[in-house]
Amino acid sequence: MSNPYIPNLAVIRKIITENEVNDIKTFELVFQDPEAMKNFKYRCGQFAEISVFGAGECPIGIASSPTDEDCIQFTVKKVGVVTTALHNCEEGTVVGVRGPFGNGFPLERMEGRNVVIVGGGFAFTTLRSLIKFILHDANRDRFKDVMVVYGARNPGELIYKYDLEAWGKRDDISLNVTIDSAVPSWTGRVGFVPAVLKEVAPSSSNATAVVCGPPIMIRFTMPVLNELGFPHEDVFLSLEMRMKCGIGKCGRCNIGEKFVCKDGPVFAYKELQMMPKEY
Amino acid sequence: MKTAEKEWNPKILAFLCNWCSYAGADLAGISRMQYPPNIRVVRVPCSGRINPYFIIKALQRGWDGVLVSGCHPGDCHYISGNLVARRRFAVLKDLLEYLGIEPGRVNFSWVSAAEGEKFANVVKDVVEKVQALGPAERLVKR
Amino acid sequence: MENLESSIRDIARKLLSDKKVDLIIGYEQGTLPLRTTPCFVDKVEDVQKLVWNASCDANLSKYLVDRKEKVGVVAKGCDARSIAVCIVEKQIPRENVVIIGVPCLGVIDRKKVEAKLGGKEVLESIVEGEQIRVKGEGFEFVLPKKDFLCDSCLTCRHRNPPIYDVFVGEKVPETPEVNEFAEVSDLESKSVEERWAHFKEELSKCIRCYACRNVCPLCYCKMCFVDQTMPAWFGKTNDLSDTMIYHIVRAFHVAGRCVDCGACSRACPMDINLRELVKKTEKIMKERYDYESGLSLEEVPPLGEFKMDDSQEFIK
Amino acid sequence: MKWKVLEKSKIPVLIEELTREYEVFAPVKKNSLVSFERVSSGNEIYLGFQNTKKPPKEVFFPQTEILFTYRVGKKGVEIEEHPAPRRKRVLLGVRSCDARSFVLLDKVFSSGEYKDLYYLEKRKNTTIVGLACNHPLSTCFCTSMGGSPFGKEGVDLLLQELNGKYLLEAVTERGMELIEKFPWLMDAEKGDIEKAKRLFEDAERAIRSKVSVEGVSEKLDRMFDDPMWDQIHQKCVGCAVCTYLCPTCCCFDILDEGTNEGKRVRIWDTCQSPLFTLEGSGHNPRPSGKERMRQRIMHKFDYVVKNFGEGFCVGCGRCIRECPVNLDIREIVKKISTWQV
Repeated sequence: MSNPYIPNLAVIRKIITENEVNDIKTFELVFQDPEAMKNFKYRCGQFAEISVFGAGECPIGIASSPTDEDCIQFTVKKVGVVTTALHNCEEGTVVGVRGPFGNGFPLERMEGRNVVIVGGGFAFTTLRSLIKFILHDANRDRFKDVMVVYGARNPGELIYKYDLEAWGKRDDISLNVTIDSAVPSWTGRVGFVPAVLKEVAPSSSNATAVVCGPPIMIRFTMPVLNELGFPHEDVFLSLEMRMKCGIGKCGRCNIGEKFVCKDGPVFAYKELQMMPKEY
Repeated sequence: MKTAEKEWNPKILAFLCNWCSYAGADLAGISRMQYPPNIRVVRVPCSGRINPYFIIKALQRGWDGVLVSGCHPGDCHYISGNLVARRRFAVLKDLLEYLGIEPGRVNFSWVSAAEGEKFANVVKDVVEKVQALGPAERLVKR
Repeated sequence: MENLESSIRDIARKLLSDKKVDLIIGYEQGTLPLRTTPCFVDKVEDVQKLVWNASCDANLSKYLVDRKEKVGVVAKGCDARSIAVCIVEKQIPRENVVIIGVPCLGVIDRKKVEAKLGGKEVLESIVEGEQIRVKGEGFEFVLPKKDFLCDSCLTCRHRNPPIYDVFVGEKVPETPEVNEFAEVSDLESKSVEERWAHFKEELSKCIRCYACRNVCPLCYCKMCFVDQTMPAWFGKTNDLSDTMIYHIVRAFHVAGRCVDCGACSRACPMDINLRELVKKTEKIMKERYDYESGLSLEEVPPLGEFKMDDSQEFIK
Repeated sequence: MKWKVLEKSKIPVLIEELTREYEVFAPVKKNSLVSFERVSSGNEIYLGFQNTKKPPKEVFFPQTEILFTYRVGKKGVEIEEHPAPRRKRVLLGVRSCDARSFVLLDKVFSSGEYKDLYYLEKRKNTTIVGLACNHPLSTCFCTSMGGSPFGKEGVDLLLQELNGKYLLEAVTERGMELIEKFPWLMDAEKGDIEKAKRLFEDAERAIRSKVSVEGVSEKLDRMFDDPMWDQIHQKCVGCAVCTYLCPTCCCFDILDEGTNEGKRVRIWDTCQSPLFTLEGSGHNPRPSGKERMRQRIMHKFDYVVKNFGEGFCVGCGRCIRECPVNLDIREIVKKISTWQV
């Protein structure tokens, strides 16, 4: 039986700065042991515990799609002790990865249906993993129409610009990128995510919605999805809680009797409504 | 702080206030005054800037001695930095000794920019005291 | 004691009905012998719950910081002094608190009673004047109250609250001649090695539960230095060095502010005598700056000011 | 024969022989505190206590435990696991409520896909010798929580004190194994067994503190937003006494100590501290004492019932005796069980 607290060692192969303020970076990790890399089977929406030895560990959503085999990507915002230590690492530094943890997005339920993806701010990481997975040649035809509504405070805060550009050129995805308030250099949409979602009004028949973003965005997005007729069991949210062990033992990430690290982080909106409002 | 295998050599952390004691240390250097090389200097704007955590953290990290030196009362570039610090150091020193940290581990002095020689003597005196006390154990975190 | 209790209730009833305060914080009967527990009364009819006896040991001023409403608080001499310190430090707006000052002849230290009974459990206790009658399985003793008071009370020189809005009952005689720092001087007379061995042994029992910090009315920092992570000054495990440093720095932080109410020693589940450390800081303040905290609302905390002739014999 | 008798004077001999083959942990008295320590000789141990301040959970789940050590060098990182020692151990003098707490803790550390090897390894290697309670405290309410002063749950070998000697009852084969290592132990007569039975009944009657948990879990489900929570948390100062001294509290934090060369340690943590759920963004789902007190009660009496099938309070009374402000969990459970919509 393997010890769940021992991380796999991985090398930072590439670091991509995602926003001008330089407090969001994407780290491309390659496991030192190829065997461990192969066994690290993950689904979109799962997370892993990243260790920077000497600083500690913290849970980060997996940003790469399971379809890219050669590396695993994590997008990290510089906030606390471990993320700051991670941002100070250069390429070639050895870090630890433990996981994959959490349940991930319910791909089986979404198969053969339309997919509406609503994201905000830097919480777009796991949604990007989902989009890349869906748009991958092997998977695209398993899903019907795909619509993405992604917003950020200003153009500088938009992450994965290179992906947004590529997806913009495709015809099998309706990409709607918006920023909260107008900025001269920006020619695209302007407006909050909930407003844009109401405007593009995706049809709720035979559709699944996946939402991930700051609490304020979620609070205003839910009524819009209601209006559009999305049943609560077809709307999925990825929650953010403080986590430490990632395996349901340390007792800190519970909402009611459910642990976000083990029973989540993705919950159906119907399930979430029955849980105590403590997240 | 791995102590040298052969003959143990005390390591002393010196917080010197930039306007007086640091300048005094410079003067000692320019005037070619000899004093033991055991101190490692941390230059601080004023003795008032020295937070007791610095001193306690130094003891925890295994420094054998700490020297805190600032301007004489009345000479402080910031008027009252050293005066406020004086009370703080008084409480800290009494508390540490009361807890059982050997007197001589933490030392305080006023050295003005003109007192190069006094600085050299203060350092000599501190090194001797710490030499006598031996390597630091109390409060050191292994 | 009884008439004190009934007058506390009358005062509380009046304050609540006249809407002078929205809440009264006092003591009510505890669920264990020799214990009372803090109680929050906001309705006039609940005033009956308030009690006053020699087990009212909690320092209720802890509950006043960050409170928006107007509060009446039952305060012994030490409690009132810690309220004064919090008012001077701008943590409690003076107009928000009505201090119901109660003269105090000392509170019972239940740990001393337990030690005396050698583990036999007290099932029932009644304080009769200067005696405590304790009953348990197959025993009943009468103990002289003065031998089982908290250490802080044995050296207390401010039995009457120096600051109050309403005073309950008559003033009790003070005992200014008591040698306040006997224990500290006794420890000071020992050698450095003996003291280190003593504190090392005492503080090694600490389980870092922070009851001493959380019951102390002067520990109101939003982010305590032990909880900081950027930078993490000292470790969070119960490693001996980190634990001893936590206790010295906490003592340092209450220097010139602590009123020796004894709440930290009473709260410690591991029976560590934390008072030995903080009492030393009180002695330093007395000797070096002739300062006693919490006696007036106009005082300036000693570490917040300086004098040209401050003692500096330790500075070469 | 699973019933044996041991003279009190023979305890040191038993311990001596045990230490040859096992690592022995037993209650030791140091000034006013009795706690479980490793003992090497018989005369160190002290069995005249009602219950220890710190629960014996620390023998399996220590306050600070090294998970692994790491060395960060030029050529990369080396990790060296720090597995639990494989040696066989005996934990002696455990009260029935604490022994039962091990059974509950096992559920947390072994449930689900991931097993906590540090805890489970020590549990597997340890034989539990229980010490029955002839004189429960006034704050004990184990009988209301599905336990009993002579409870055998989680116990391999139960010691019952009869005047001058101990009756040993092997509860599991592991207990039987332990007894067979001491052929000089005499078999117990019928009279001893009868006497122990009567003592058991006296002890159970002696527990007057009764708390009904009937329907508490269901009621708690509907009480999340009840104004009651505003009242009961007011006097709580948010320290960690009730959680660190609770035999079934096992929340922990993980942190690194040492930069290039150091160790990753697991330490006790408490849901009563604001840092427990404070997020990097500054948001805290449990900002005040009210939410944190509610979490402690909901977890102990509701969430674990849903996850593991039974409440996690064993009625040992430590949190009642040691709470600095005498906040009594029995009062809270009573309020909940008598709660009407």
